Amino acid sequence: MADVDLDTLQRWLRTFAASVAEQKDALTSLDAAIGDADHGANMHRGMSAVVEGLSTPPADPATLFKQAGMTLVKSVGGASGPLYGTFFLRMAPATGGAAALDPETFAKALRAGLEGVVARGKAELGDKTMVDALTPALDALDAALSSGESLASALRAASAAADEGRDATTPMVARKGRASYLGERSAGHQDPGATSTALLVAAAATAVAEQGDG
Amino acid sequence: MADVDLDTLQRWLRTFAASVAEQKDALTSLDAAIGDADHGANMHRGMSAVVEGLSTPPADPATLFKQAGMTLVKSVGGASGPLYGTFFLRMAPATGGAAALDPETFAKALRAGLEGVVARGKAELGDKTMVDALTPALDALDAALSSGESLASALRAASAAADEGRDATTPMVARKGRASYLGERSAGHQDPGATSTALLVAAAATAVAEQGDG
Amino acid sequence: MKKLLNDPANLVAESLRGVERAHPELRIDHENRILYRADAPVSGKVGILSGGGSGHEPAHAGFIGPGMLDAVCAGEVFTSPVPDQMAEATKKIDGGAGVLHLVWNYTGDVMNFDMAAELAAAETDTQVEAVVMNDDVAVEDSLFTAGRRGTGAAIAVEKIVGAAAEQGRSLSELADLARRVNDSSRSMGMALTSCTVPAKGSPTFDLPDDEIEIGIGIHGEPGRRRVPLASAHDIAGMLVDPILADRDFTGGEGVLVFVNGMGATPQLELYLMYNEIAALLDKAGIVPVRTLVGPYVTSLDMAGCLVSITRFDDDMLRLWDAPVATSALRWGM
Amino acid sequence: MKKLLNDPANLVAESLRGVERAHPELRIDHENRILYRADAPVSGKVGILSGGGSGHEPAHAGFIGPGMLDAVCAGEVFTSPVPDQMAEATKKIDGGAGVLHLVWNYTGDVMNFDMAAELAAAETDTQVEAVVMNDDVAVEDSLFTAGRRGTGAAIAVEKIVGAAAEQGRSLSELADLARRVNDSSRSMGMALTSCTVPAKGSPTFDLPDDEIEIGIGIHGEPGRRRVPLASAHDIAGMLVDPILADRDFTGGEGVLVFVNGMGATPQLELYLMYNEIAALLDKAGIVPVRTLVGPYVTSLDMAGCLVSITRFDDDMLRLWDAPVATSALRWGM
Ligand SMILES: Nc1ncnc2c1ncn2[C@@H]1O[C@H](COP(=O)(O)OP(=O)(O)O)[C@@H](O)[C@H]1O
Ligand SMILES: Nc1ncnc2c1ncn2[C@@H]1O[C@H](COP(=O)(O)OP(=O)(O)O)[C@@H](O)[C@H]1O
Ligand SMILES: [Mg+2]
Ligand SMILES: [Mg+2]
Ligand SMILES: [Mg+2]
Ligand SMILES: [Mg+2]
Repeated sequence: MADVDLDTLQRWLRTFAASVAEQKDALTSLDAAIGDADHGANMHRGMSAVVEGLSTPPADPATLFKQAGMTLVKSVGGASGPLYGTFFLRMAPATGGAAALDPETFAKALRAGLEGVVARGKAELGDKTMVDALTPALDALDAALSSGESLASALRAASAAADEGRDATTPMVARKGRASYLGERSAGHQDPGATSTALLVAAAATAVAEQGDG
Repeated sequence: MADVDLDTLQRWLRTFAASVAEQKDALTSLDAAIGDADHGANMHRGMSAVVEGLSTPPADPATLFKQAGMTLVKSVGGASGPLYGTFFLRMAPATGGAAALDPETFAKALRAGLEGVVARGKAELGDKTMVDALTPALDALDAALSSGESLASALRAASAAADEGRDATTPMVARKGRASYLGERSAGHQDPGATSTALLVAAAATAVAEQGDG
Repeated sequence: MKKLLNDPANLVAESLRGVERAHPELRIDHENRILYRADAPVSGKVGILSGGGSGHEPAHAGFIGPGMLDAVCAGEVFTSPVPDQMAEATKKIDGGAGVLHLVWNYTGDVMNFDMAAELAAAETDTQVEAVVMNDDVAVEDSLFTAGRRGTGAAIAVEKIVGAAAEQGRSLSELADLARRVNDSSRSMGMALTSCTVPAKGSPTFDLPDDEIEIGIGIHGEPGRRRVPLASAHDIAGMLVDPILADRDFTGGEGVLVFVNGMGATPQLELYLMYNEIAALLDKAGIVPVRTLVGPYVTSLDMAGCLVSITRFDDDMLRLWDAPVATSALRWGM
Repeated sequence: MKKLLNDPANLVAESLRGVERAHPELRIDHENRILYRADAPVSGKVGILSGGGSGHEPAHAGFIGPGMLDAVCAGEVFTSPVPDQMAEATKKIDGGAGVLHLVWNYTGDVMNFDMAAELAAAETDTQVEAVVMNDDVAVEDSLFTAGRRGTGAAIAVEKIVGAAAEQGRSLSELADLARRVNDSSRSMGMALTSCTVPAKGSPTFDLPDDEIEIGIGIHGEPGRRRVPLASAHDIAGMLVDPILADRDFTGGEGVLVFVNGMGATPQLELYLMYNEIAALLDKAGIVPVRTLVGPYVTSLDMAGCLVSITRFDDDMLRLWDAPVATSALRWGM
């Protein structure tokens, strides 16, 4: 299979931005239940800015990720701004400056992003955050790739795992972020950040599938 | 027919206080529509204080009226405090210090009260105020008395006229008091002060009828 | 009704206890519901008295202190205080130079202050003058009615006259000044929602989600007309246009613009409103030189705002800038 | 949703335009949404920076001025500002003695201020220290979570540290002082109603007419538990008891009691609440020596209140009383 090219990576971000736009109110409603009712607005503001930035095409994946990360950091604020921003900022160097990413490099870059999120936010698995969607997704991705699946198919597995991870946040009692203030009352609500992260992984699966040779 | 004695006059005030207590919310609702939603609370606060004052029995009608008037002025505030207060304060001297009031003196005292209200509030007939209930009531009282009716029957006529006067305030455009701020929008609502005044006249009719020899 | 209270009947009394505990610089006569400066009467200074119904906080007690009011009388919620209170307060702040009653123009307030002046005249030899403040352009046909309401301009009148009183001006000079500030002021208000009077327990009026009231007063009374919900830009026009149509505000030393929150409107929105209002004034060649944005004359928990404009002459502007130390307005000391 | 605005997306930007027009004593960098003192940087003085989401007005811009903050960064409604803003603001107020970041403890604010400090360190040689304010006792298990929220204590921290900065104290002294004031403060809040975030357009949570939220934050987030509507007397207990259980407030120079309105609660009710709170403190042998009652840290149009208590030592008390000139807190100048 071909490497993931710059076009596909841009399509990933555009697809993610489109799902965020579509799910904006749903994300905000999830945040209203256990937070402060702005996660949809935050992600939408950020991803719109990222897409706007794509009008001057980046030179390579590293530049794309750095630009996206910096834009998110600059335009979102709140918890999700630094976290999503750091995610992409950390992906950039992990590409090693390649013009297109082979599946392993892509997976490694995603893993670096996750590590950035954890370094920044100190969340552990089970804290009811975006980490609970991202971690199982990248674990599934790695497992599928090492058992020889194509990237497209591995990303489909990752997306399914992200969805499961997202769903699994519902019964959790939050220990990080704004929802942690609610204590036991945070249980029974799906985490908004895990929900947007599931959209991020799904968008990757869609974009790579569309590259057409998965 | 016997003169109106001190007992009956006290019963008048007690009866009025009781109807105000009963109609408190209705009076406030009328005031909410074209005023500031306090007429029931105002009249109830004032008449409760008046009834409390009756626990030390006044010496004569003049003292009773003066005491009631002063209590209303002291305890009500707003527009209705000075107006109802002045009404009773002006009745006092018009009794000429009598121990009981013959029908003409009672009517004269009421008329003096009305004149006090007009002097204080400058309202004319048709301005959509308590004057629109009180004026026809006292006109009817005078007419009935001068055509030889008993005081009890004359007060029944007065009460009917007060009710009519009250009803007639509904289509009026207010030109005095808080309702005047509404301009044309005040039309279609019954005036709260005219409504409490109709209760005042009805209470007089009841109290005198109960004196038993009307 | 959801409110922080114990029994609506005791709301005002209990709140005054809290004011007393929070403000050692004030004295409170609880029986008469009079709040006054701890140093009252100030010898040789004209005493400045205002007051009115409760429910407008920080008006009126928030304006007691050096450079503003000497005392206020507190009535029940939205109900004018009574003459005995006012007469007693007049005595308390009479430093020998007389007492000025600054009366918000409402039928009840005017009648009660009238009776208070009669009482004071009968009982003492204190000189009393009263000035009625009536700045609200929402009231049309004011000659044939109870007249225009006293709303936002009272803050300018009370601040400016209070500062002049500290300078030792005479009672008649202060009364003239009060009338001049009042004549130089116009106001207009609007409501997004009704307030809820605690004793009633439900909103004074029902307002659908897509309508607003234009030309309201400060007692939760409905306004002059009901219009569809509009943008801040359009609402600014509905408030500023009638004000400018009623008086010339150009020239002089510029104007004071007061954007008053009715109680439940966030300051974020009030500043946005001020941005719209200032743009309209710019266009009309009117120069705001002082601004006051915030909830100063509220209607309990009503959402909405009231705009008040005062044209300064140099005397008024100097007095506005003079030191004042009250809980709601403070500068220079 | 009924609000005074044009387009929710422009609410913050347009409101800042209004702040700029209303407050000539402030400067505003609209691109970066930084508000700062016109005389910034004050040479030789440590710059004090705070900020956070919008919707808490007068916090944060209402506290900029001599004796308090040098600058604030404004975020979107209830959303922490971003590192670039903070780094830029840090530059603007660096008078050579370093800059203190006073950070309200929320995950977003903390992470963004962290990144800002990293940026500032990379770009300039400005010394930056950050102190996180976390006074809210509603948050239990704070060791295993995002920790306690920063709520009312920030006003005490910002006022006291701001005064100390004017005296020329060093960055590390100020950081220690900030931590001391924060450690001496505890807060607890409750809501009668939810607020409505403009971008969402409907209330953040549904609260039946007969229930209230105890242990809320300042972002319209629901509280720790929901209980039946109670009297002011009982609510005062629900707020004061956990505060007193968490820290000793006796002794020292007495306490500051801050009764904060959440936005839509009339001051009449806040003073009544203060009366109840003061009675509880009396009983516990705690002596309020300073009081602040009013809407200073709001949650848009939420009804409710937040109680914040700070135990003074003599340094803190003197600094609280020192002159301050901001639009929301002003005395002595
Ligand atoms: N420490 C953290 N680590 C990882 N994710 C976090 C952390 N804190 C919060 N989040 C994520 O951020 C989401 C909330 O984002 P958002 O609503 O945009 O920010 P805010 O809480 O500042 O309003 C949460 O649902 C959660 O998934
Ligand atoms: N100038 C006046 N003359 C006679 N009656 C008046 C006048 N102004 C008001 N009223 C009466 O007072 C009533 C309102 O009383 P109330 O609600 O107790 O006082 P307020 O208007 O001060 O709240 C009106 O319904 C009207 O009948
Ligand atoms: Mg959020
Ligand atoms: Mg009324
Ligand atoms: Mg009234
Ligand atoms: Mg947020």
